[in-house]
Amino acid sequence: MNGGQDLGGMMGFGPVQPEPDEPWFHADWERRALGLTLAMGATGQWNIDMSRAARESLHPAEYLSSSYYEIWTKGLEKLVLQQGLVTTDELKAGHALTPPKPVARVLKAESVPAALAKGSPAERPAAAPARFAAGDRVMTRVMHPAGHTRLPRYARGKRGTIERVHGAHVFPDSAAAGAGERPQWLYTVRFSGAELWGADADPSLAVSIDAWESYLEPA
Amino acid sequence: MNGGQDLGGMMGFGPVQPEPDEPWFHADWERRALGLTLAMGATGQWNIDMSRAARESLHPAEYLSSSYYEIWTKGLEKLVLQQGLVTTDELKAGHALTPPKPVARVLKAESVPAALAKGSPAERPAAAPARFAAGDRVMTRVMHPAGHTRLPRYARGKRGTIERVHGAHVFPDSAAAGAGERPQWLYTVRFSGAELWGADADPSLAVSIDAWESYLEPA
Amino acid sequence: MNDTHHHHHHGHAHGHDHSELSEIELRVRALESILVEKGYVDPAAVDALVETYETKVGPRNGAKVVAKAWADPAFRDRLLRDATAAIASLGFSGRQGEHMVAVENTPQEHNMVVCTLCSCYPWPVLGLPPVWYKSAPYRSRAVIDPRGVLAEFGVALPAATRIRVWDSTAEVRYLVVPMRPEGTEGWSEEELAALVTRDSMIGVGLPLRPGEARP
Amino acid sequence: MNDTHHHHHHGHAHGHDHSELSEIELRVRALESILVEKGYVDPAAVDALVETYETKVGPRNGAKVVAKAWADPAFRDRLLRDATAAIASLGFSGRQGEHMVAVENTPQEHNMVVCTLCSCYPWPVLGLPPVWYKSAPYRSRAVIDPRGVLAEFGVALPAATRIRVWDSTAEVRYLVVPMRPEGTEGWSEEELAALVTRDSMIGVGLPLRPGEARP
Repeated sequence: MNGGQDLGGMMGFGPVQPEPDEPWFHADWERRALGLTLAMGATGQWNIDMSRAARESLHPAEYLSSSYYEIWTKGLEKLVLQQGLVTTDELKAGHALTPPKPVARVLKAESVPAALAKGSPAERPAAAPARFAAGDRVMTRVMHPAGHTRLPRYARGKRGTIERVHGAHVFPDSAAAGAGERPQWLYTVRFSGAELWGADADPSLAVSIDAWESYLEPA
Repeated sequence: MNGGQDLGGMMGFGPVQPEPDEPWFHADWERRALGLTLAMGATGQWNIDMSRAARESLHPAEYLSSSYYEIWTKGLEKLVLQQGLVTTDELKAGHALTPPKPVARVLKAESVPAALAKGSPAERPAAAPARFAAGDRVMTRVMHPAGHTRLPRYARGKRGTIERVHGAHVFPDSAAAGAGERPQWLYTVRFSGAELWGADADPSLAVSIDAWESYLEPA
Repeated sequence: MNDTHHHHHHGHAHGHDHSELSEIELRVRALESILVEKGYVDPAAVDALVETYETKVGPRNGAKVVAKAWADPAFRDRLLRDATAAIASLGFSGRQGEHMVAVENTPQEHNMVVCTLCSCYPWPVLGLPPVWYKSAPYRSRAVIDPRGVLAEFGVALPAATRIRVWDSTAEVRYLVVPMRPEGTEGWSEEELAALVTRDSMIGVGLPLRPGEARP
Repeated sequence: MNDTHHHHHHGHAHGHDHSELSEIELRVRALESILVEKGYVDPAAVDALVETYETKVGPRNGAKVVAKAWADPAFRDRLLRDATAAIASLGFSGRQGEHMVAVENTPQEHNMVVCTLCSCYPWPVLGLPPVWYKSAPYRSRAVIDPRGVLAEFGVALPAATRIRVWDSTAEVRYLVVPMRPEGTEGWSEEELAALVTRDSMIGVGLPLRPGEARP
């Protein structure tokens, strides 16, 4: 969706402001927000694409005025509500008021190192040969789906060159909708700055995105 | 600029919510915000394009979380500060602390009807014949200027058809920067929904924008 | 910022809580004090401007234009050819209506007006725009999902009807001339004007039908 | 919402005022209470997750990878060919680093990594991302104005150097291998690693030079 998350090329946010000390966390609630988000992810009730879709569905004004751990927290609230794991009354009360729903897994402390080491690889066996090879010229689709997608607005309807072929990866547009992983070949596609931003672009600039096969057409 | 104002095609704002009673104003401060904005516009210290540029330069989170009269108020504050008519100390104090700067005009109550009736026509004598005629196919430029423009992001790099020729109008990209009116021919350009939004667009949809000549190339 | 729990309502002044209204009230008051003290603004002019748009200008102006176009084919032709002059001939002109274009709905094509970039609106014929016209939901969706927007206004057009959206990106202002309702043969302009809603002149509504109460 | 007069600072937790911090603190606390009471979450697992990223994972991992690539041409080749395996051979792997790609700076091309759509970042080699990496100014501008962004980090590249920005739109994570500083011939991997800053592995900084104090 063309939500508040799709920031590439937007203006008006001011300078990048690195913090002098750059603490990992600025308050204890940020620690808990991180840990809860990862621990709930481990229950298997949703995938990473559903998590991103939940965050992106925040009202853009709220998305853009929230820190990232706030966005994670608000996204996590949406997910537990959507999945029926928690009720709005419970969020208001701050306590469980209804029996739990069964979940696939509960991450235990002793399993944390193994779970993090394993990660969640997105590569899957390919069902068909790759349509494109490195060096091929492609055109990204013009598309504005209401659901989740990983093709940013700035890179739609643009001509680029396939630079890397990564294998077949879980297709987020499908996985976020709960419609299955439907893996597709994933490519790094390189664009010139002028193609993306016009004649006034920095002439020394090239930008790449990672794009699933259905985002691309031969050009 | 690609600021918070460029809303065409964005998602996540929820349904349109007409008010049952639709009052012209919701509080007296809205009345004053309207009147002050119009009265200060009459001083001639800036043009309408500078006003729009000031509003668009609000941080996008602020733009998107403000009501329209709030946006006008915050834009007016920016303009009076930029023009040196008011100081930040004065805004904080809520009172004049420095002598006024001369302004070209001060609108008097008795002149209001005539000023509103006159308006501010944007048409100017044309310096050259129009490059395009109704029916011509054109392509909008891919451009992402840091300054003010009236070519929305959703209509950049798109093929359309000239439908109306409006005459030469003040060029906002220039006027907003204080670089003069530099009038250009203005056209209504019509696009198919599919051209703007892709194959999944409403097949019955056509959208037009009003585009200045330098936004367009022959297609 | 807005972190009220599950309070996702933005962009409407009436959705703001009291403390925020006070904040903006103070800000506007401060601004007016300074501008008046410095002599840039005549407070009586502010009063006169507000009074004009609160009491003298409104969509009844546009309704007269539309009703005349329905009743008078020669006026309709002039309106579609040169709307600024035709509308001025009825006494409506000036600020935010300097360059008018009238677009006529037909069974084949429905017109809808938006300003995605700000809040451009034909003030002399419609008055000040309503909050929703200036707000993000309408501005964002009118150009990509007009049928979805129309549905929220209770309007369902035939699938075969083309939808034409006019994004007011310049100083040209658009007035939709809706289709004259059936059963109004021989009506006077005054009677016809009573059927012309503001929404129908933006293109998000249809005119009232004979006997239909003004909502 | 944020109506503090002239307070335009957004998106940083530390830019929020106390009442808002309290609001989000309450929200997170409520969420944790519910999730623990319902048995979905083991609070000790939350502790272990936080402790991992606060104390065990960080950019020193990535610095070891880069230093080894500088010191060991065979490792460099493996790293550029199959970064996931090469990095795993040093013991760094797992969540948010499942599919690694290493991109090498040269005098002709400088690499810079961003995630415009969220906050994708190679956790096993760099740890958690800094606030600025996840914030709107960096995410919006890295792809359109990278030289402007680099200037804010104090980096000025020659005009002839091409800038290559990698937008992490999938589960592939990018690690920049900066150019080895001059004057480091014969240095050990440990000595070299001390020159490798986190920013240089994102592409918004350069490695330290010999004798340059870590900032």
